[in-house]
Amino acid sequence: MAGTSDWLDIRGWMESIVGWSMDQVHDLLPSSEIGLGPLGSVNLQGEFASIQGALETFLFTTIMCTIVFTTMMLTLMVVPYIERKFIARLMDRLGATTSLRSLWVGEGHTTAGQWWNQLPFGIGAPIGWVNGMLNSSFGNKSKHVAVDRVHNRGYHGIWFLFPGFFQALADFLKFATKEHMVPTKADRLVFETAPVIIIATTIMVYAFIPFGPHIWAANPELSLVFMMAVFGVAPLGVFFAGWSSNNKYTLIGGMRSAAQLTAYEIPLLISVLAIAVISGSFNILEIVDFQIETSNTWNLFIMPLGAALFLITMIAEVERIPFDMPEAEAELVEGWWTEYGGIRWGLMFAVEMMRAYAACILFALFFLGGWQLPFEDTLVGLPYVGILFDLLANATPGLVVLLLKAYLMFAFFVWVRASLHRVRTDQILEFGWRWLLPASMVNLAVAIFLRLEVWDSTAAGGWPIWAVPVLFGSFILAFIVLAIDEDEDALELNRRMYHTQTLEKASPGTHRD
Amino acid sequence: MGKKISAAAQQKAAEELAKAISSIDGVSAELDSRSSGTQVRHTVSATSTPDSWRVLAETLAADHGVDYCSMITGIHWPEAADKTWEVVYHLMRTGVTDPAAIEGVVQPNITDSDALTGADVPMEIQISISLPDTREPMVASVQDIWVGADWNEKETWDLVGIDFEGHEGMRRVLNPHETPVGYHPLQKQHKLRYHGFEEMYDDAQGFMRKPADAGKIK
Amino acid sequence: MGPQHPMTHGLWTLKIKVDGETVVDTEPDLGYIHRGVEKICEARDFTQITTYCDRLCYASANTWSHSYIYAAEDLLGVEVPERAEYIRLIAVELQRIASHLMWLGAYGPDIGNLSIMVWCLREREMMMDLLQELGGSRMHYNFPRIGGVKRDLPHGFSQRAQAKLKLFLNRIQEYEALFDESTVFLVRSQGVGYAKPEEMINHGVSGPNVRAAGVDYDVRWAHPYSVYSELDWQPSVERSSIKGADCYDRYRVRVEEMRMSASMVLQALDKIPGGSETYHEPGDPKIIAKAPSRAPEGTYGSHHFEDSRGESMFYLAGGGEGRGKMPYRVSIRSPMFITIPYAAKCMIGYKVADIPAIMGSFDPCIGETDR
Amino acid sequence: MSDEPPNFSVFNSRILVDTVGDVTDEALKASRMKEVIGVLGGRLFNWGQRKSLFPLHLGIKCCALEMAAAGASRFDAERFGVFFRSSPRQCDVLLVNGPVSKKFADPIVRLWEQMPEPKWCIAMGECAISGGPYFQSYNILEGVDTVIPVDVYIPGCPPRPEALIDGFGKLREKIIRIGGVPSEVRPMSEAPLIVGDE
Repeated sequence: MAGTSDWLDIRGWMESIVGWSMDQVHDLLPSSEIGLGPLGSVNLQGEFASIQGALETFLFTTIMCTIVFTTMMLTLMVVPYIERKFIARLMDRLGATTSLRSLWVGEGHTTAGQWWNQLPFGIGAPIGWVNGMLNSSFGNKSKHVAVDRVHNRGYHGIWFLFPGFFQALADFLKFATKEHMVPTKADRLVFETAPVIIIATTIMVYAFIPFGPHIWAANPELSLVFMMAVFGVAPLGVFFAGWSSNNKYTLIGGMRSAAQLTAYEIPLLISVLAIAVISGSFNILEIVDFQIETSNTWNLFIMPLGAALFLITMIAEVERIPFDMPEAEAELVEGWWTEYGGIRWGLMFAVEMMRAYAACILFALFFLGGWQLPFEDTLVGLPYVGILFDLLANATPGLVVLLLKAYLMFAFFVWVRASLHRVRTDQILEFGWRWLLPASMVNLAVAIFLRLEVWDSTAAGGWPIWAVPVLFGSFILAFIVLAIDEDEDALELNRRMYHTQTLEKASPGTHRD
Repeated sequence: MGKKISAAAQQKAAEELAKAISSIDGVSAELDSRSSGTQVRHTVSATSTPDSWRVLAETLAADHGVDYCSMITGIHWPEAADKTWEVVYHLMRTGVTDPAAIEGVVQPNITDSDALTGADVPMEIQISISLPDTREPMVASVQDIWVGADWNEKETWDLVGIDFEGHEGMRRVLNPHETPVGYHPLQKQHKLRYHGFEEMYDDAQGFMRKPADAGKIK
Repeated sequence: MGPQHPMTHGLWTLKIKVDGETVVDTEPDLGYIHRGVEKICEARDFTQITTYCDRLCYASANTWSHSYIYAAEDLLGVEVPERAEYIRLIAVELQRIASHLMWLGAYGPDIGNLSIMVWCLREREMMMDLLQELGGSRMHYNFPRIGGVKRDLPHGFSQRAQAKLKLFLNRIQEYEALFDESTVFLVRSQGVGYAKPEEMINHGVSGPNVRAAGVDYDVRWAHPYSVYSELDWQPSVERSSIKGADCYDRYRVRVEEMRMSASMVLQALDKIPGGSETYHEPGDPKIIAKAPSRAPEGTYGSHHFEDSRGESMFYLAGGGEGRGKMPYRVSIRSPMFITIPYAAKCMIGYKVADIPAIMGSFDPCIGETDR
Repeated sequence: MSDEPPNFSVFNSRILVDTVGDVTDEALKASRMKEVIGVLGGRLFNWGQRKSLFPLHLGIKCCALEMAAAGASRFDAERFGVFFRSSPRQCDVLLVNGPVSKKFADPIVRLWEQMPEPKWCIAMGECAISGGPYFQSYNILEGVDTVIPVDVYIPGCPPRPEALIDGFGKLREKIIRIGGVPSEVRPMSEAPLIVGDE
């Protein structure tokens, strides 16, 4: 498979390491026949050679799964950080400022004690030295009580770079120590199983998501289909959780979640199908390669409508405002997970983040050209400075570029959450069935037309020169028309005391009218 | 200058209303000029007998456009000479009507406060009814005339213990539902906790104080 | 729902009968923080009661204490100096702005927007600072006195007030940009929770909730009690939809009332007799008149007051314990106590998701409801 | 643990957990890793417990507004890891901000019992501490500590948001001292803290 590539060739490295070690084992084994008397004789080397391939594949796959999972978990730490800090900024607040330093410096007057001296063999001494050094340089020991308090905000030391980054870690540790209680009237078996379903399926999604040209666990021919199928299982667990908690709020939340997710699964799948059509493959890696190498154009510019549909349906799938009916805090206390506490709720909270994160990465992969620097070819083609961009493009691993795009997408999610309200259930469903489904159909038809008629598959081909300006420009035009489609006079009159508003309101709620 | 109902018009309307309702037997009403801050406001204060109260209420609602029941107060006068129970109604004439709509667009009612005369002037009426000395004081309910009186009557029964005959769905609204029957805290025989000074000040910090319901909860 | 529930803005229970997602029947159940203020006030003398009236409604303390003070002045027959009236008007209108801001901030989460809450509380802090300069405390000011006010306008108050109110008037447009111009909010709030004015008046609902339905009935002009007639103002009226006022109208009318109150405060600062810069010591006859401390038996005092949630009222009967030092009976008319049952009726027929939208748009405040 | 109903979950099947636990125990005792893990892990978990305190979103009376103000722009309680949750199952701190009436005594005890251990209770304001101005009332308990064990008292009517944040700071100091022990077995030596009582 002639895919894109960068220098961070983890799969290649792992493959060579595993192969080399296996060969060493093979050579260590005695190559001569070993007589076992009446049982005949055995050639260990030969026997090993027969299973070596399978063994290599097994070890290699295990290692890659571990690596991908670790990458996902480590990079996930950034997501709640973005969520909390960015929304706090939008709300004119500061957000969490917890720092790791408060781990060995106490609170207020109460210090955490010389706990490092309790470690055996004096292995904690370095921590003591670091602590003394920090206290002497950025010390929080002051005459004034208030200054002590202020210093303990974790706003100093080297951690001023990202205060609040470790808030998620603190939350998780806290939840890990909480008591696990199951409501007496709850269906215990289902109550305990539902989180397993949700968490397991969500983590399984990441098996098919490449973090870079060489960082992926599994790459079947139809990885897109597999991933979407696994992505759609979680609502089942949500419904189980809502039903088994034996609580009215959770039940309503589970129902809403089931209805909403089934309503939005279909447009999502159709828009994904359009992606597959236009890039001519069901394989995520090939879709990315199509954007980077074959067509030199990101899918975003070819089918912006598809991108918008995918974004909306994904926001609905991961149940964030404005589509967070299942956990609407106003009427249903916490939605379908009201009765969950402790580590299970902590894990499910992390899973919510994981789903949103997966949605961001998928958008980056499908529409933003995966791990390609924006306008890479154009910049490289520039005279004189092009060489610098070329160096930059070669030096940056695809992982970094992809994650940057994904984090930007998540910041967009947070922005939406901070500026929109919650939509009512019937309105959500109506929107999904009445608008998104036809739109996705249209999008699919457009994609087929483009692929069949416009796209020429010759080697020198690609999209004709007019494709991008026409398609993208028309979308932008339509968006502007929709955006300013409000009667400005009414808005102006709104400012006045007796403002006129026609009986046909700007956007009438459809029921009881 | 600013919007304001003129005192003269209000006085005139109040006199008319007082004269009108005084004709009902058992009812005596007169103009009552009260001060509020720097202003003077003219109200109608009437006294009625329990029997004629229902008639008076219907007359007010039907003929005089009194459409708003503001408050119902029940008072317990154990040591007063003339009365033991008293119910004070505060009614209002707001003159609020549904705004008209011209071809589907609602035109808000912007009343010209200077042009208001006669039965259009906003007016407040205070009607006090003193009840005979009984264990279960009872007065006719006006729940069906002014729905706003509904929860007022519930509260009056809950706190003071004056019952309203014809009231539907009477229940405890402020006190807990399991409050013993016949306990109405605003009757004068119920004293506050630590109402006596010495009891209050012996133990100011209340270290050895036990909550009155120590055994009941937890 | 409730008693502990994010929808309730306080502590009360709403029993709901639901058919699928549609509300079939509702029944409110109050009294979770019933404190017996009316009983306690019978054992306090007239000046001590003001603190309890402050604590009646935590969102708008000043309006309630003023409401009581006017009733007590009616009972004791006190003539208030005009400067004190202006200062009271300033305090009350600032408190009205703060209360409406608190309502808007609490209404945001009801329909799923958290940032508006933080923004409104940010603006509310400015009003709190201004009131803090007057009353000294952050929330319960105990500001008015029988016959006047506790303290005169401090030095530089008018400049600070004008600056902050001008900033606030600009910030209101941010809220409108976030609410009026967001289709999602219009979809959520328009066509939900219709209420007809005559029906509301018959149910005892008053104040902004009625004015949202295109009626300009307002106690401030219908039963004039302060120097409002000296100012150039109009009650904020909403041109509602033909079916009555819906949540959107109730939101609009409160925003307009905030604007109107701000302009009233600015005018009052200009027109206040003696100028807004002169400072009188506490107890000066220009800001507080002498008041008798006893009310003989048989006398009574009552006053209607335009609270930020509707028409509040106090009824005091004189001649209590201590031969008139204390009122014999204090009766409080709480607007929300009458409004909450009506709001609960309004919900019938709508979806479960509309319950917070409708109930929040009526601006419930449980402290005054339960007394 | 033993009196719990049998647990069918795949999460913790008891026998497996016990055997594995015993084996690892012996191994850890042999090396002194156990102390290391104990010290480090205890420190870590203590840090996590005190750094993320989720109070219950329960607004009773005046102090509820100060609670909201403490979460808002000027006094930003979220800096210190204080996020308000609506479900008692997910909360650590019960913030009682108002008078507890007889009608609300049972619900608040139920809320307290729905919260998983380790949990803490903060009495905010005079009404929650002693009944405050309503101590004479016929319907108000004299303080929430008549029904719930209180860890931190925040006096004031209402206390300013700074005082509330300071109360959370005091609670963190307490958690450092006694760790996240369940509320039933808190050491009696630990008298409840009072904000402003330096």
